[in-house]
Amino acid sequence: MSHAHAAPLPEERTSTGVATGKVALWWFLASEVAIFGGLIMSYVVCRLAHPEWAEEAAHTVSAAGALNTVVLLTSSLFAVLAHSAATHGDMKKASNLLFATVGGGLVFLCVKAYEYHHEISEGFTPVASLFWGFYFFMTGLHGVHVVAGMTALTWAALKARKNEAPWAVEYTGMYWHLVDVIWIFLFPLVYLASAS
Amino acid sequence: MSHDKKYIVIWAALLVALFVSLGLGQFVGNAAVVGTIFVIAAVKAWLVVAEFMHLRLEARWLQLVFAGALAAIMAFVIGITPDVAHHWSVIPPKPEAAADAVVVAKKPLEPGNVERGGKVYGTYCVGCHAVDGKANGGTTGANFVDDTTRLAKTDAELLTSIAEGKTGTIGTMPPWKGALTEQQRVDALAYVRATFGAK
Amino acid sequence: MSHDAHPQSFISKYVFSTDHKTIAKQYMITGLFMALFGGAAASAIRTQLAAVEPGGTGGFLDPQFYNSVVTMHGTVMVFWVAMPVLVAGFGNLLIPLMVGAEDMAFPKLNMASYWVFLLSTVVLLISPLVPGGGAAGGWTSYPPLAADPALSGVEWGITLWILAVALELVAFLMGGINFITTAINMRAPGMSMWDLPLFVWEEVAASIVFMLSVGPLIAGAVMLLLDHVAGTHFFDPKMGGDPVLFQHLFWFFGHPEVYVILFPAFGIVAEIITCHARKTLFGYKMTVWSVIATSLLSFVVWAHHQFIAGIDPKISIPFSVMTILISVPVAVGMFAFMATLYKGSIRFTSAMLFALGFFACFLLGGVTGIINGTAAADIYIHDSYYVVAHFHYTLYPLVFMAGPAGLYHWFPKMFGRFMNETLGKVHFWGSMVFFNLIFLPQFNLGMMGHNRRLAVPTNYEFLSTPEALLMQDISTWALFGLLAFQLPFVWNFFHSMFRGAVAPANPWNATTLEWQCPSPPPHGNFDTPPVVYRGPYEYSPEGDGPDFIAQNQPPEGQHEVPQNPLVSPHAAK
Amino acid sequence: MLHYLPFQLSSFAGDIDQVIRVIYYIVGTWFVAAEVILFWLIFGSRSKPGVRAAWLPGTGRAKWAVLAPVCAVLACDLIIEKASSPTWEYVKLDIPHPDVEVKIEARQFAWIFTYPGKDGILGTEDDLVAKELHVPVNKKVVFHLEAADVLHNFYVKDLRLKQDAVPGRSIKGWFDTNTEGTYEIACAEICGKGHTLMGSKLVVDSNEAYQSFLAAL
Repeated sequence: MSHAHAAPLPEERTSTGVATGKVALWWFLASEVAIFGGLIMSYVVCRLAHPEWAEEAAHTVSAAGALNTVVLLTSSLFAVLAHSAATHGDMKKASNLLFATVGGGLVFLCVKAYEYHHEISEGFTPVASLFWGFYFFMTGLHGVHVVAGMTALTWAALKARKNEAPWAVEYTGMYWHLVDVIWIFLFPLVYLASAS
Repeated sequence: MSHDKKYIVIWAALLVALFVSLGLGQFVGNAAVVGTIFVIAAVKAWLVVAEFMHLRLEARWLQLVFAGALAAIMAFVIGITPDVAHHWSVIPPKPEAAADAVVVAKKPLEPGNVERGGKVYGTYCVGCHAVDGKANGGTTGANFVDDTTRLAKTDAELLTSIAEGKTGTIGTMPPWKGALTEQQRVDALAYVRATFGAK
Repeated sequence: MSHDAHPQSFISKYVFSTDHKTIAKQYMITGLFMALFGGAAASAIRTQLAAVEPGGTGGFLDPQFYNSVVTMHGTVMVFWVAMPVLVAGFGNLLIPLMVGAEDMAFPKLNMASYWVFLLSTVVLLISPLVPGGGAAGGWTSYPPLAADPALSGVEWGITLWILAVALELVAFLMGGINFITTAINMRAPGMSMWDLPLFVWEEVAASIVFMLSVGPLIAGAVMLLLDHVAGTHFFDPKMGGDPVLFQHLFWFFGHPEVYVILFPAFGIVAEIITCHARKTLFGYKMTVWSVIATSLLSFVVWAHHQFIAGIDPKISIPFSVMTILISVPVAVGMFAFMATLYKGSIRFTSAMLFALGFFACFLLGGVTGIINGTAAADIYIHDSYYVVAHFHYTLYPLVFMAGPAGLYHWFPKMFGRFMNETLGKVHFWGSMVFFNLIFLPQFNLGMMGHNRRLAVPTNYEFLSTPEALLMQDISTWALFGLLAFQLPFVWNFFHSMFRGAVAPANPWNATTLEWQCPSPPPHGNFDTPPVVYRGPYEYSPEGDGPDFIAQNQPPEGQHEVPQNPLVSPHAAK
Repeated sequence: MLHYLPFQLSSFAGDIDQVIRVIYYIVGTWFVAAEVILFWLIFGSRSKPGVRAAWLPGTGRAKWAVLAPVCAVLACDLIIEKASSPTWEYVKLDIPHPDVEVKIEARQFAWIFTYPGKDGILGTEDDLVAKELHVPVNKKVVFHLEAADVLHNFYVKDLRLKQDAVPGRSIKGWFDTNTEGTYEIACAEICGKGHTLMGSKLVVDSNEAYQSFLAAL
């Protein structure tokens, strides 16, 4: 009904030709954009008000941020390859690629954990200053969404292995792409705009 | 598998864009560089949303949904930037310690002067403790007259609660060390003892 | 479609039900229950304001407790009465029925949204009972007062209050996704977007506006919670934070929020006046476009709450212009509804009386808003009783006139029984008289310069004049009159559920789909999936045919059109 | 309702009252007209036996029956905006050269006024602090409004002046006075337990009384 690949839809009934699950997912992603947008824009505006944050931002580990961007981009690639494998009916390969995506998420969290440990050990805690408050809140909330994405992807991978709910491969993949897009904006804002 | 090859090409493009902006990251000084970094980030975001999430293939009104969320956030940031970003009329937070150091350096601390203390009390303390020292029956502050335990405390103890503030049963005494110099606080205490408490 | 439901235990039928009609009733009854708390808080406030004597004596509420009662009144009425009854109650009840679907797109998500809402209600009701008392910073709870326990003396009360509001926002996000997807994707075959009843358009617009505007507030609420609990410095001026940033985050959501409450009420009133005046809606497409225009404009007006809140006066000018412009699309809606009455044949049932009462009062509410939106006049009017009177003249008709109108109109559909009409009229005339008596004097108090949220206003001489005291007393006695006249409604509501006169499927001869299925509708709503042939308001069409044509009535000489392939295959089984 | 507007102490009090009056009359006529039409419609269109309602879908040119009054509403909106923006600029944007400068500090449950003292500069050692705001009559007073802890609001009804005090910001504003006397200052932003007790006095003196007040500080 909707695309050429017409994977069976979670809801049989659709008046607009778009699967109901996908309509709901796009609305959910829009509300996520609103939440993260509000938070990131508050940070941007406070950043314009406090040019002196550049020194504080210099203490973030830019290399780790760049590595995490590479990790997330790669896991996004796995997610979209999993989706295209599912559309061609190869559920086994889709399931493996989804597990690879979850692996990417794990690597991301480990790098993040190292970063947090490094920063907090140097005394930069969320209560240290306004910049660190924003830094830990933004990356922390993003981290929570990474964990949520990983659980969803794992559930979808297990279902795909049993050849059930093929639509889940696409929807969890799309949620993962949004988490990646948010990181694409977080990375320059927090890590790059710092080398003073 | 032509689709997969396309995705890998896009993935490679994303990595290239990342390293370009990393390279630019070294000279973040001027605004043009920061601008290009964010343009690169926007392009990367569009690549992921359009290609990986297939937004390009979706129905037009679904694209409007995503655009609507972005438009709402743009309206938000345009509305607050002139006010919060430029911090219209903000006073840079001056370190409190400096105020004290300046005064003490000049004049050595004199013993509490009741007459000057009366002026300080009449300006700063009367709001909560009231002219008669009863703090509206003990509702908005310590009642010096009826509650004799208050003034039974030592000078040092009372001076710290004036300077640092105190959260007691009735409510919170604000810290006065920012607004009042040490001399003024000593004078105020002398006035309070002279007028309300038994010496 | 309406297969005889597998035998359900009481629990799965009424408590953990995924049936949108049961969830609607759960939302409505929780909302009406919370209205008792809101009303109690209102009477405490009003009694205090009438009891105070010149010189600041006579007040029986401690100022801190008075502030927390004011905060609870505002929070409960906006988030726990207006939203559940208008948005979630009527939305859950009517959207699936009006679009001809058997249930919401995601029934389990819909049930989850009610249970998150109930949890938030419990958390809110606990918040005033903790040591230190409830939140006491007004329903907007601006930092630094709400962020620093040392300044407000309230520790746990504010933490629980923020958690309750955050949970409530999450509940309505879940509900909103359901409303939008059901209305867009689960429409009966043959029903284009322009055949949707106006109520469905308004509910979808309310859900979209809520969803896109609540994002920044969720971020803001968590930042406030972190400031309050963890000691971060998002809004702490001493460490470079900015309290005005929270005001922006709050009001970016705050103003669209009042349109989220306005839209469902407009939808309810539109359905009722067309049905009871037997007239088609005047300018259906124009009214739908006015809803869309209001939604768009509602995102760019929020700073009119902060003209004198310390923001840069230069940005107040564009916001003042946008605020005045938003009165235009709302005026289109109101004039279209009034034009609908022209040359109608109005039956004065309780529902119609309340809808017309809504018009009369909402006109004054809308008209008195222009002065607040004008920056120069707002310098004097801001945070005065004039503003209190203005937003009560808008919110009260939306919640307590359009709400009961909807209840009297759809009660036969929900419970299969009529509500008693004479009690309905008693309830209407009593509430109408006393509501106006409460808030008309407050316009004058506002002009006198009486500002809001003062526990003991008579500490100031200019608020202890005999006129001011008289107006406060009138307001208070009128409130007790209003509360007295709510009793017939409460009794009528619960009594008629079991002993009201039995109602047929379509008692008001209405055209929309929810009246074309038995009342109360069975689990699957429609015996055979409806197919829609025409728009929603075919009342007294030209010629001398029947007084109304239902949306799913096939045109003459044509029996039911065979199933459209788009219809769910499992229905054909 | 308008006769409840208090005494006009400052020069812009008259302008703000004028804006309120303009809005009141425009908006009042719209309200009365709408109510009359509403009740006429209700009474005129009540159900009469045997009379059938008309079919008026309001499409095509009939839409103008609604759009025409809406354009009139838009016109009135623009008139109101035209009438009010000069007052906003006069009060908020063009701060005049001060005859008297004072720092107003709001803190939890008291107002503190600081005068520049002999050197005429605020923030120096010789500043004078008072509990009540004394100003000379017919002089332009520029104030710097600050808050020490939470949000407060400097509100004097006779001046028609209401300005929030935000901690971390020093907000500049002005007012002038035309009559001597004592007027009440109130706090108009909820600021905690003592919000309702936070009154103070604005005393408008003659020049001599003002000088002697400063000397006594």
